[in-house]
Amino acid sequence: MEFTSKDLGNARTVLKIRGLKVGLVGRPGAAPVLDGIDLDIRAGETHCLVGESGSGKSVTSLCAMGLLPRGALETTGGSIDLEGIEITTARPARMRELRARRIAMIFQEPMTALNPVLRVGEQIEEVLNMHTDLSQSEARSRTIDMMEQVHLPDVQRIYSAFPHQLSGGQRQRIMIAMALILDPDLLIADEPTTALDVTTQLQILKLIAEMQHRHGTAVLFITHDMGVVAEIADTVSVMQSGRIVERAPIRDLLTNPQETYTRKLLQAVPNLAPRAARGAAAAPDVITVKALDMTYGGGGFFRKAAGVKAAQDVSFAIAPGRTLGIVGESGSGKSTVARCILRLIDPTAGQVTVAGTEIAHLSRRQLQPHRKHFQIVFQDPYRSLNPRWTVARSLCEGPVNFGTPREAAMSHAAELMALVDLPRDALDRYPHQFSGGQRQRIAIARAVAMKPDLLVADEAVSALDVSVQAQVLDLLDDIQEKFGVAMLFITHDLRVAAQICDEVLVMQKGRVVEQGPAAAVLSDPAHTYTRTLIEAAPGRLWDFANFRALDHAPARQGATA
Amino acid sequence: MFVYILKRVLATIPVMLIVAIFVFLLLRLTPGDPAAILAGDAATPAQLERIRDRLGLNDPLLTQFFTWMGQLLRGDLGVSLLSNTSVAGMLADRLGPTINIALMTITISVALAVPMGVIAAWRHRTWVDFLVMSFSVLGFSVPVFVIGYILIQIFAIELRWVPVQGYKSPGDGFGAFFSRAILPSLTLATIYIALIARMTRASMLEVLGEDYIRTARAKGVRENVVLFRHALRNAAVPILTIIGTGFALLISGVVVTESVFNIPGIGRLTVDAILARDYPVIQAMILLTAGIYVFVNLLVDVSYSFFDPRIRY
Amino acid sequence: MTEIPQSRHSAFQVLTGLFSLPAGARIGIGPMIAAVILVVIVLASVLAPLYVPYDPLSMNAMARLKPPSPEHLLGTDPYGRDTFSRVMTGGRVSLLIGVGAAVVSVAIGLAIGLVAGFFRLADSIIMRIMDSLMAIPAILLAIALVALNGPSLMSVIIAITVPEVPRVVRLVRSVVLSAREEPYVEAAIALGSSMPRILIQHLMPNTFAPLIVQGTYICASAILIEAILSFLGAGVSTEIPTWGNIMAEGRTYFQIKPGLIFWPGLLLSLCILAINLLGDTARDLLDPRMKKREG
Amino acid sequence: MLTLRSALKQTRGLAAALLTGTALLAPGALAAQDGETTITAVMHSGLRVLDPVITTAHITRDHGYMIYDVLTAVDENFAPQPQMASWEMSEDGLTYTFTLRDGLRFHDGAPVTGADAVASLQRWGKRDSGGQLIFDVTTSLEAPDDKTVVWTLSEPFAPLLDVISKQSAVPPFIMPARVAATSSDETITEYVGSGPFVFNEAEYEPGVNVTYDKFDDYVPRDEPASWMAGGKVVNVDKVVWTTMPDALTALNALSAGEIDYLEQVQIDLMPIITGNPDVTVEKRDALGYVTIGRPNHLHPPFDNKLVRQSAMAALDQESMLATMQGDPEYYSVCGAIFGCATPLGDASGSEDLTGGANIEKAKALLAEAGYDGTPIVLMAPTDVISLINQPVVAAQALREAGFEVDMQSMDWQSVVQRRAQQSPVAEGGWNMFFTNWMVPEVSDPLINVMVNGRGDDAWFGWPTDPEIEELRAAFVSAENPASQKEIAVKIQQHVMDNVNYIMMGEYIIPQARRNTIQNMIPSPVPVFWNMTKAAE
Repeated sequence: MEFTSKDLGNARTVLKIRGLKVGLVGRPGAAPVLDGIDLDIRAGETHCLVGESGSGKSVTSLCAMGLLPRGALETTGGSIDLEGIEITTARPARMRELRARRIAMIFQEPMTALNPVLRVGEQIEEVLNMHTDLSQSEARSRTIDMMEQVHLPDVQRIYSAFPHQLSGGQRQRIMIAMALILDPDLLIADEPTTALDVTTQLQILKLIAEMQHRHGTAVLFITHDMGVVAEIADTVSVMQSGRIVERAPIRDLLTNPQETYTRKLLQAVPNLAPRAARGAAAAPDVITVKALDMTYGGGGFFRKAAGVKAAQDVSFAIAPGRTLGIVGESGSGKSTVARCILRLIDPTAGQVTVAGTEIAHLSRRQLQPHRKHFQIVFQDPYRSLNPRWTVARSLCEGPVNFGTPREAAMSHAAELMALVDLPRDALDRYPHQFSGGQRQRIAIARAVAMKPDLLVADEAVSALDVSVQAQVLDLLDDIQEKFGVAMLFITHDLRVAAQICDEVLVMQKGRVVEQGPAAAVLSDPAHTYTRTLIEAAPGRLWDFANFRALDHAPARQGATA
Repeated sequence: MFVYILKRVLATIPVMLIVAIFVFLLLRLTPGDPAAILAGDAATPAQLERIRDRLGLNDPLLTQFFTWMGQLLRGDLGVSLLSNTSVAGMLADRLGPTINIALMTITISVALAVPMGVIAAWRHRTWVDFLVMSFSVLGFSVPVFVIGYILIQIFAIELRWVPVQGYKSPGDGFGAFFSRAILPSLTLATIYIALIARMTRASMLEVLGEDYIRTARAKGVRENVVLFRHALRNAAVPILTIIGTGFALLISGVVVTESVFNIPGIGRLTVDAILARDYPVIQAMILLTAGIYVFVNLLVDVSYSFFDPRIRY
Repeated sequence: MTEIPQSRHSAFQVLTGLFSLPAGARIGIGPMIAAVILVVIVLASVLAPLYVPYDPLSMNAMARLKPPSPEHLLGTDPYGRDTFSRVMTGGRVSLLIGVGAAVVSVAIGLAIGLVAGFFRLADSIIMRIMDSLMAIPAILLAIALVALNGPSLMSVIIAITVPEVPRVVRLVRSVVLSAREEPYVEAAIALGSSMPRILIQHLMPNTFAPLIVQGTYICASAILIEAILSFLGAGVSTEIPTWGNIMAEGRTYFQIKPGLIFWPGLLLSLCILAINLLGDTARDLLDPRMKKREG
Repeated sequence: MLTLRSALKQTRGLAAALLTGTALLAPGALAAQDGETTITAVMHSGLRVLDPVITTAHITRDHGYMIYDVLTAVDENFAPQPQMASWEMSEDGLTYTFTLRDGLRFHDGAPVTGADAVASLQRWGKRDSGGQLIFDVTTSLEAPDDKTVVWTLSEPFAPLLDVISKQSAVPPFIMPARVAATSSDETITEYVGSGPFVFNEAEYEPGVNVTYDKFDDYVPRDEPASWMAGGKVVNVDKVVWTTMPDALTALNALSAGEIDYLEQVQIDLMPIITGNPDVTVEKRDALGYVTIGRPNHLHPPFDNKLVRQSAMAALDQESMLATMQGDPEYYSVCGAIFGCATPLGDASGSEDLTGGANIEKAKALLAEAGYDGTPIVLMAPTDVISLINQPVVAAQALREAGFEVDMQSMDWQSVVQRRAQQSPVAEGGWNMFFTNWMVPEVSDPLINVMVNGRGDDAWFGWPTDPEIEELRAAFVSAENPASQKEIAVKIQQHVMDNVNYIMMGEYIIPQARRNTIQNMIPSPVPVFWNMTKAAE
């Protein structure tokens, strides 16, 4: 793995943060949100700020922009020096001048970060209108020029498009154009690629690097993804609970982390090396899917957009105790397959046989008794539990539906708490009293309570921090071992798939492009698309957990950002 | 877009039909006899019976209903039982004042309430916010006729800035119209302002928490541009919706205001007609107001796409 | 279809949400005062028969329109009835109308709304009828209904309820429609819960918070509409004093005996103000989004 | 309120200075300056029915006097006087010959002919109760030429001239024959008269505004105007009647000079304008109105005379009138069913009503009648100001006497509908309601519908009272005023004993005018001739 190797020895320091403290407004007693942050960013440097959610990465960046949410957070100490200008005490009007001109920012979710009711060209141009005296036509030509620099196609058309008419990658390019049009000294990128597919992510990372190279911009890059860090960082600062616990050049950090927290963080990062495949089970397959088709628009309980072929001719089978991963980018149809199997939507054609029963076309009433054979764990742990129900009630719902007496269900629920490593008294609490990872454990317990033959995990770890993600993956592994349940694991993250799947099925635009044993597919992909996916996976050449490069790099070498 | 509008217009047909049936039944089940009203105090039962016959009130309900529907389909609203004048003519006379006052009310309300709501949201949890919200809640809490009396007392009787009552159409000179229309419009606007300001504030609060507002600020955009260019347009849909549904409130307010300020509009016409059981007039009026309500809300729905390009039909 | 991690709540939104919104304890002084005012008014109204000095119906033609005096705290009305006794007693009926209209419209609206939100077929028919009811101007409908049934307490409540029901139905229906897209509802389907069970146990509780809020608004507006109906001569009989008909009877005396409008108006406005304020507070507190963020 | 007022007064000067730019908006400046005199009058009710024959509504009658003329009219002494026509009566009292005066023209320019008069009288005769009695004895009514009408009777009808000259209920207005040919059950659709004003159809808004232009070709009589008789000289160009649903608004408008004339002022509200030097509040005529309670004679308990007597004993005119009117200046206790100031008026037998409530007597009568506590349904209108108070006061008095009272509130039109129901109380019937009449409408036994005792054909309440019918027949054939009066007194005594209805007293509703309005004729009907308007 090659890291960036810029020589920053003589570069000037663009941003100097010293002893920065941020606290909650009106609650002086509460723990500070930022507790003495020191940070230096030099011209041309890419400084990565990593840490798990809630560690204070975003607050640091907002603070530098002078954009702390008013009435909620306030700077309580320290300084932020932008080449001689003190930001913490700057007046609002002064701050407005600095923004975009000297210091610019791009955000995680380009859909919500762009104003949906204004044309994107106008939104870029607005920066010029606010900060320069350019005439209408000059501003426009400069905007068009900038849009071309970020490699947007068909610039004239896109200029007058609205954000919802563009793809995620295009939107992020607009954001970048907007941020860089006045050639600022410092660009703050707050998780700019997290919301994007891996292939798009790769392009955007390349673009930022290109722009940085061209303009000599300093970049403060905030991310939780160590893979991305490995690809782009010059320097890395690791944050935990409002402090920077470790700072080092990238190679030093990855090969020789000093702090326990950093080590823990790195060890949790999955890599693309597939797990050792488990022995094939002798028992008959738990689920067989044959020629499954799903076309939206033909009605169904939950209606979606009309006439879209979301899944075509999908076939697979899973044996007890084994895991099949479906991987693909957004819109590939992987969730549709999961929902069809669960009969949350009705497949248009094909067969789904679970535990010996063909269920694809049963009526709701006929289906009901078979529901206990297959269960699902959803992506968003904040929405998958009824916020008004205690954990116990959520856990007992399924078994009680199938005739288990309430007492028996309750005692089973208590056992499940132990299984998912939560205290017993968690049963009497409500979902909002738990963290995201804990909620996901509860959701898993709820599914397991049904003693299903098949467990579908639909992006079940995607919303979790990497350390929590690792724990939940371990839990799923345990459960599979204990109960011999078959698992269908839906994910967009090849690294996660590599960690947990015995077999992998790659989907693109509703079609299966490749399927087979995980080791085979991930190490020696047959299909171009699979290869593209693998190559786009950030940090794929580094074995984070072992602080070294992978010795058997999957797929072909090359194409590093 | 065109197809959408066409569909929406077609969808109003069953709605209006249900309104028609409902109103018709309600009236025919209501005690009250237009014949008795027409004949006056000294009429004998035989005279009443003859008048009822002539007015068709003795026909079976179904016959009366289909007669009425048939007339409606031919565009004939019928003739007032009492004054013997055509209902269409009465509407033509009476619609103008109500529409003009309503338009003025909406103009005043939007012009005042939207900035109020925007500023309250911008200065969330400050005294400005508190003032705006207090006014909004207060606007809901005082009966509209009391507001009318108070405004008359202050502006017409004590200060003598405007006449106490009456109506002049804008055709008689804008000054004459304005001086008479301003108090009723303000009276009506109180509750409307409260409603819109409240919704603007809520909607703006939501929008101001959105990422693109932060983006705009990160671009160094001035606060007023952030509020009115970036935020308000995004907040527009719920505001428009409340303007549309609030129209029902406006119609209710009109009934009272027209009495207090002696404006010859459709509100008074309807109340008078209900009290006199002048069936053709009541039927036409309720259909008309329902139709206006449906139309206004159709306009509102169609205007969404003007404010929000994501909404396409 | 969100397959993208963390897309629903960006770090920024979570942050602002976490810190700027009130945790349960931060109710503020306004709603406290409102609650106290409301409790005092409700108690004073309910207990009115125990302490008012006169029968609110007892007339005395020789003591008409008297100014306030120790004998008649707020003076007398055009029938020589004691205004203080009438205003305090009138609160009972006004509040009864408010609460009655709120409870009835919420109950009916909830039932119809659940059905509409759940059964597609019934939905389109129900919603057309609701659209029609909404399109008929409420006050005109109320006048007509009161003319139909005579101006009894019951018909005033019905008259106020009928136009409110469609609003409640729409609210319930929209909550049901959006709530049934929630993953926890899908999870319940996967767990084999029957549709009626999902409807009652998972979906219906989602409607409670907005309904409580809506109920307070209906209550407030019902009290107000009753006053307007009285003004138009279609209110409750004068034998049953309400704030509305006391004001309506006193309206012509606005310039010479403002007390006849002022006192019932003050209590009515205070009451509606308090109910609205508590409704707003309830909305803030019960909003599930905020509840989630307490954790 | 006081502090608000003074604060406002202080700001007024400042505000005026600030608002010089908006001075154009001031109401005074908005008044018409085009030299036409227009009187803007707020009437007691909106004009909706334009046919003065088909309805007895006062506003329609008032409208009738504006645009139509009558053959003969009554003067302030209740004496018939020639108006369009003079008359001669044959010796035997069986033939009346009317001769139209010269110069009579309809608004469309056509001369008024005998044929028009005959057609108009015939249509009127089908609607008016007095007219029906005359036509019962009419042999022929003809117009031998353009100027003459001959009315031949089969037997003498002494009050004929009184009936056709009466100013209220339905006066026989003269219309063109083609209009009068309209069936008496249908409203006319052409509004052409020969009266002093022309109906301005273009500016007519039913229930809101009605405009009358001066009829330039009208030839008034030479005599000075007196009540409905005499010369109707029009001194203004235009009269606009408007309706104001809100009494307070109307007063404020008069105060501010936005209107010239207010037909009825609520007594309680008089303090608002009495201090205004530009406004005069006055009684238009001395007769005023009566208010009455009518029991339903068909159903228990009021089918029992003793119960009716008990109710009468329980009721007290003074407290009811005081509640209605407040100021004793504007009401008078009066037990005479034909009115206290009318030629036939006599108050004998009315002590129970005028002397205050006699609750003991009421209780005794109720006990004697064996009243079983059946609740009496008292209809209480909520939307007609002059009728709101009576049921409320009555309910309290009746309860004191031991009646169970079920006071049912409803709008006036519901009362109108329900009082026509003869069914038992439980099936939508009723026991009692109150209404008001102008005194001239009750001033003799032919005009007063409540003394009709013909059972189902009688007025609502339907008393079957052969005794009173005999008295009424005697009244028609009475030879001279003295014997008429004698019979009238008998009817009075009978009504007081039998309680056909309960006379609750007389009251007067004052009118108010800007002082620019002068030379109004005192009259029960508000008339707009003779009136002048000076510049402010």
